[in-house]
Amino acid sequence: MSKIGVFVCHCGENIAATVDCEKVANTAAKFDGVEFATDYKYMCSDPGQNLIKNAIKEHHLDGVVVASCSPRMHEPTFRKACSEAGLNPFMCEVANIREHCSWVHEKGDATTQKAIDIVRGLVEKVSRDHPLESIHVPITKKALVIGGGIAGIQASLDIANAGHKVILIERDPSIGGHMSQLSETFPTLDCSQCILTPRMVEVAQHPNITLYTYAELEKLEGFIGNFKATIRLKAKSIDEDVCTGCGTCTTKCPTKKIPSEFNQGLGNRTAIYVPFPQAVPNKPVIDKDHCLHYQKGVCGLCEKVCPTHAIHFGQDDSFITEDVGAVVLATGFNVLNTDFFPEYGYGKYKDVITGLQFERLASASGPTSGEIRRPSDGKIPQKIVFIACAGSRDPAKGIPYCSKICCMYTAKHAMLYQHKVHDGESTVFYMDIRAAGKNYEEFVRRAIEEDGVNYVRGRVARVYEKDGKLIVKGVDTLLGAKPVEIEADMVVLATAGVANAGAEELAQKLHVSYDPYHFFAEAHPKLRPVETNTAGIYLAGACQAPKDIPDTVAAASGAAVKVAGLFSQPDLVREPIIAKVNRMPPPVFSTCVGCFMCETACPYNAIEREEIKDRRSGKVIKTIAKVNPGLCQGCGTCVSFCRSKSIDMQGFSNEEMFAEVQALLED
Amino acid sequence: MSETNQEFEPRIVAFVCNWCTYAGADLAGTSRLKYATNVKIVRFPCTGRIDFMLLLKAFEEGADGIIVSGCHPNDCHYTSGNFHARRRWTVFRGLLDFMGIDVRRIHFTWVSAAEGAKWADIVNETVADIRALGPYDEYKSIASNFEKEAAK
Amino acid sequence: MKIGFYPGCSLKGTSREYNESVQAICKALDVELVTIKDWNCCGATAAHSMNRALSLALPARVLALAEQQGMDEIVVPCASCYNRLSVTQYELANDENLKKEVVDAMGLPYEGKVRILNVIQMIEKYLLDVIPAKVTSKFEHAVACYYGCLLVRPHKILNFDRVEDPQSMDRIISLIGGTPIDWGFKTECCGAGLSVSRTDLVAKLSANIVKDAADRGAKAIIVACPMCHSNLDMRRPDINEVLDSPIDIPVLYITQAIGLAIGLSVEELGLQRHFVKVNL
Amino acid sequence: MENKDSISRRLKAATGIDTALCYQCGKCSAGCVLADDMDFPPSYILRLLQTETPDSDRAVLTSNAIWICLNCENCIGRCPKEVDIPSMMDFLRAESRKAGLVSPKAKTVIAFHKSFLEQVRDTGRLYEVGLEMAYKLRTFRIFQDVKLVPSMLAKGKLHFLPEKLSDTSVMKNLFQRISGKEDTK
Ligand SMILES: Cc1cc2nc3c(=O)[nH]c(=O)nc-3n(C[C@H](O)[C@H](O)[C@H](O)COP(=O)(O)OP(=O)(O)OC[C@H]3O[C@@H](n4cnc5c(N)ncnc54)[C@H](O)[C@@H]3O)c2cc1C
Ligand SMILES: Cc1cc2nc3c(=O)[nH]c(=O)nc-3n(C[C@H](O)[C@H](O)[C@H](O)COP(=O)(O)OP(=O)(O)OC[C@H]3O[C@@H](n4cnc5c(N)ncnc54)[C@H](O)[C@@H]3O)c2cc1C
Ligand code: SF4
Ligand code: SF4
Ligand code: SF4
Ligand code: SF4
Ligand code: SF4
Ligand code: SF4
Ligand code: SF4
Ligand code: SF4
Repeated sequence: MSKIGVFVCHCGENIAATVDCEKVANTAAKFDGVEFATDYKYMCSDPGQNLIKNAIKEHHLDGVVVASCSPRMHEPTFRKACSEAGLNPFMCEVANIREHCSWVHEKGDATTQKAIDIVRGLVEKVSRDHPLESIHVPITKKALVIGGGIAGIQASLDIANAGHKVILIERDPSIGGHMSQLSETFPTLDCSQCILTPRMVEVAQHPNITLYTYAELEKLEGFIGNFKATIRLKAKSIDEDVCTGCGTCTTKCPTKKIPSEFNQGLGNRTAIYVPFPQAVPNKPVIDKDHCLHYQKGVCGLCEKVCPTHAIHFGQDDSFITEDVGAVVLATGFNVLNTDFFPEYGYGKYKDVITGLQFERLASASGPTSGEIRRPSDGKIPQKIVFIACAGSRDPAKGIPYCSKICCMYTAKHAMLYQHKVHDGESTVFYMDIRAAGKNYEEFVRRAIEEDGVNYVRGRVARVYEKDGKLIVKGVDTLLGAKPVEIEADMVVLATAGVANAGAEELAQKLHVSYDPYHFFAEAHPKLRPVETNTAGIYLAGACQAPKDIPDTVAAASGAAVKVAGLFSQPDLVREPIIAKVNRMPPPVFSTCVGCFMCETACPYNAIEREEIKDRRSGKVIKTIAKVNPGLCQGCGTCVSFCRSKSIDMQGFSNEEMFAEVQALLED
Repeated sequence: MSETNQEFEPRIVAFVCNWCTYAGADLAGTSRLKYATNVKIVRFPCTGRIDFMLLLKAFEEGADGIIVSGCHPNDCHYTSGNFHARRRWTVFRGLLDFMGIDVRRIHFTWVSAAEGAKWADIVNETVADIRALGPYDEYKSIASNFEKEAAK
Repeated sequence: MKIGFYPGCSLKGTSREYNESVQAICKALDVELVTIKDWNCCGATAAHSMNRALSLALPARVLALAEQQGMDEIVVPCASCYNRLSVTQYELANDENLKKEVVDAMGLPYEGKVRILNVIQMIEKYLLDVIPAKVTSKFEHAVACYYGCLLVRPHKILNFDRVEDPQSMDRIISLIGGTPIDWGFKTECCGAGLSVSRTDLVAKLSANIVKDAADRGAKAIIVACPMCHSNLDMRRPDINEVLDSPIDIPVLYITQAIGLAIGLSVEELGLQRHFVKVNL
Repeated sequence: MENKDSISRRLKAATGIDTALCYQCGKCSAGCVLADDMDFPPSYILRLLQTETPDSDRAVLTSNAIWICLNCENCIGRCPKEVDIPSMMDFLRAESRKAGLVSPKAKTVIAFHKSFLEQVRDTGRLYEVGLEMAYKLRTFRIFQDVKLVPSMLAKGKLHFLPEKLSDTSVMKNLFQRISGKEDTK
């Protein structure tokens, strides 16, 4: 027979005004198993808590029900008090007679009766509760960062500087991401490479960071604190340990006409290449799809000229596995190409370019050494048109959302153009100017007021070429939709920011959710913006939604703090409110029949398979379900799926819940 | 609504999830909204945990009506528990129908942590609906039939 | 090979030569066109400017007749008719009530299963393979293929070619030895239904088209729509009044271009009926 | 005050076209070949309708733009929000005639459409000589296109007698049944 204590709180007048607290206590005192019952003005106050503690000791209570405010308010308070008095904290339940009773009903018998019923339900539940212990899960204190853009770089450095090991994997031959392609950056116009390159070098040299470029995640198993990552190291066809990065091979390679990804097709590269001069690591890879050796079995020039014999044509992709405790996703974004736009020529006009291509033209390290020249004939455009929202905010053909960064970089582009071509004329067609950031509006105004950029509010209907000019047909909606036609030399489209290629596939590998546009989804849009729904996997940067550099870096540092916070604990402590498959002595072992309905139901992949083997022969007698306590979040979905009632939830077991329901309905 | 039913005070149990509806009901309280006393709340971690055997149990113990409520689709604290609950509800509904149980006695709904007023409305609507349906006496006969079947 | 055929009013009147050239090339390439018996006007722009139900009932009757006469596919050379018939089919397929109303009004059963081909689709489907072997005198001219608006829009319904910068006529022209030029007015409207009532506007719009084609070195404009043709050809004096200097490049139907390439005569193709002399 | 009888609301009820979808980007007007000639280019018309005021509604119904719109579908083809402007124009034309607010400038257009439909009603097909004659009687534009007629005849493009359906009552009946619902006069 249990010994339960019931403590009814008046909450000043909050409860006592409509509920007869004394009557509740007196009635509860008569319930089966109740050893002690009382009421008091403020249970959560120190004297109130002492009342509970003393009663536990004095009456040797093995269960406590506090009838008070919502458990969402003071459950931790009362559980802690119980614990201090030597009672297992999970033997304490809170009956909500304030939010669910005294505050929502008028004073009267029905209200007091409801309070009594609620207490009765929890008395029955607590008498079936079991002492539970918090769960401790070990943590591997090493992080995996996927993607080496500014987000991945920042997150890696922050985690590494906090004293933890980091594995950084980057799909391309160099880290740097989109930021390395930018010319100057809003809102300060500092040179992108100048501020980025030192950080790239720091990553390469940091003792806590292991960098794998030309690498991709193959597989991720396990759970928070205990992941196992399999990484594919794509064959670079060179031995990085031997290569000195002298560059002889790249100058000699005869395959020179491959459009450079880094220069967005505005320049060429060779088959063996370093994507850009400041690349980290600054060692080449061979692009097998274009190399004559791989495609036709000829050439081999690079092998012959390499002074250190670093070229290894025979290299295959290799795989490594790493144990890690947390993962940071930082795979970034991409922009639509111009061929996406029918009305702007399906990409057939050479002088209609994307904003990213403009960055390469404006960049001192770009194909024109920073001079704005049109791709078709190298002339300096005297009239240039920028079209904002190209594909963004276009539910019909593009994407419905606002890409967020393009208003700002378009203002920057127009400004850079005016700085470089003093007598040039620039026009921006826009729908709205979204410049909601520190110094952003000022930046846009500067473009208009100081640099004389002509802003026209209206969307461009079409662009076509005539006599070497691009005819841009727009409208000025502020002048009653008056048609505006501009004969431009070059048109720059602020093409929509979209999820990176392969994002959906990667999300599925990691079991993280993603939105309809394949951007990774945060656990909560406001309060958990750098976490995913999968414990131990975090988000940084533009893989979540288009973001500018300040937002990206802030998010990356946020994700890093989450990782560092996780790693700062000796091990992972979790509430024991998790599912458990019953076990019993042989020959039954468990009532689990191995149907694995629970496995299909669990949203967290927490159900594993356990083989019960004969101790002598080692033969498998039975395969049953087993809950991984590291993964289980305690949702209980499995419990309602199990037909043989073999899996149950600690703290919300079938027995406990049946008893509570039954008692609630008693009268 | 008939005269006799006016007097009848239905007994209703609400099975709600901890993260949304329980908090929504808390909000109704902090906002001092008033609603009928007939509904008693049982807290679950997630609607996914709400086993429909429990609903039968509630009817067996004399409940006249039941509310099942959790987070809105896509807001589930546990990503998908409420989807499972909804899927199971569709199946279960058919089963209840087949057993001869009046599905109008179970209200399935979503209330978020911010919808205190919605919770109050749902309680009042459910009480009115169940009151109109009258006490749930048939369940006992259905249950005894099942017992007889089982005994055979 | 037999296909159903809906000439539409223009091909019986102002655009006789379109009809003649369609018939001529089909005959030469062994495709038999079977005209829908007792067909009526599709209502064109007038009907849907004035009365929506009527604008659906008139084309629906045509489609119903085709069904009744056992045709599962019809060729509709006039772009306007093609557009009206296709839109009607789409709208009736997506609105049961509307369908009932229209069926009641025309008093004929209607299923909506007839496949509607414009002339280019017909050529691509039935003639593309046989044309090359029949080409006797290559159509070696630089031409501007003008699609107009009704052939490609609304794209969601017609689902024909690319909506901006379509390519199908250009491909046919290349096939018979011509050089399609890249130009800017392939699908800009010529003024279509306003030809008589607002000749001023039509002249302006058509002038833009003719000028761009001529400026870029086209020696002819190729069309697949009687309205485009009459606006660009018959209205040339009005157009030339708008322009600084007159332009005299001819306007040919795509079927006439093919006809010339496979050796049919000027008369067979009705080229003598044009207002702007065909001096190719 | 809320204007429950605004054109926007009636448009939505009758056709499903929702003027609220338009975010005034102006792309329709930018691409419309006749925007220059319209008193209100298409996006402007949408803005007027969005205000749902009697003044704006009246401005739309008396506008010339709705009558010179060619239904070329250029606008909807490019509209990011897929606002069906051509169908909206059809609706506005009907409204304008119902309200007796047709722009004086649009008389010739309407006269032409009417004559056209009369031809179709009477013969089942378009009879161009008849059409020209009827149109000219309506508009008193006796001399328009007179230059063209002789050469059209010479080129075999005009017939003196109409081509008719085997049974012309078919068309009359069809028109009658449809006109029962809407005004075609
Ligand atoms: C035209 C243009 C101009 C801009 N100008 C500015 C500006 O002036 N100021 C400003 O603040 N912001 C600007 N931005 C925004 C800026 O580029 C982004 O904020 C920033 O690049 C986001 O960094 P990121 O690391 O999240 O993503 P990214 O830069 O996209 O980096 C992602 C990295 O992950 C790698 N990766 C992708 N998938 C995988 C995978 N599966 N496995 C391994 N690695 C992977 C990629 O190769 C890449 O290196 C501009 C953007 C554009 C398009
Ligand atoms: C009308 C309005 C509506 C909004 N709606 C939304 C919305 O719907 N969604 C959204 O995401 N955001 C919204 N926001 C923005 C949101 O309020 C802010 O993002 C958020 O409050 C910022 O949090 P904070 O902690 O930085 O600052 P604050 O909320 O301002 O908190 C700062 C705290 O510091 C204390 N403090 C100040 N000085 C001192 C000092 N010297 N010493 C000690 N303490 C000090 C203050 O008392 C205060 O408690 C809205 C803002 C406004 C004004
Ligand atoms: S030549 Fe050899 S050492 Fe030099 S960069 Fe190439 S691979 Fe490296
Ligand atoms: S073998 Fe390939 S990478 Fe090497 S030089 Fe030849 S083409 Fe270039
Ligand atoms: S940021 Fe500006 S340009 Fe980019 S989609 Fe948003 S509103 Fe358009
Ligand atoms: S200040 Fe506020 S209201 Fe004004 S543009 Fe910026 S975000 Fe919008
Ligand atoms: S615990 Fe239940 S649901 Fe899971 S495998 Fe075992 S019997 Fe099946
Ligand atoms: S309680 Fe939820 S998370 Fe845990 S094993 Fe069951 S279904 Fe999975
Ligand atoms: S294109 Fe569409 S959204 Fe833009 S102004 Fe025109 S109708 Fe409105
Ligand atoms: S349909 Fe009318 S409004 Fe639209 S583009 Fe054509 S002429 Fe202009």
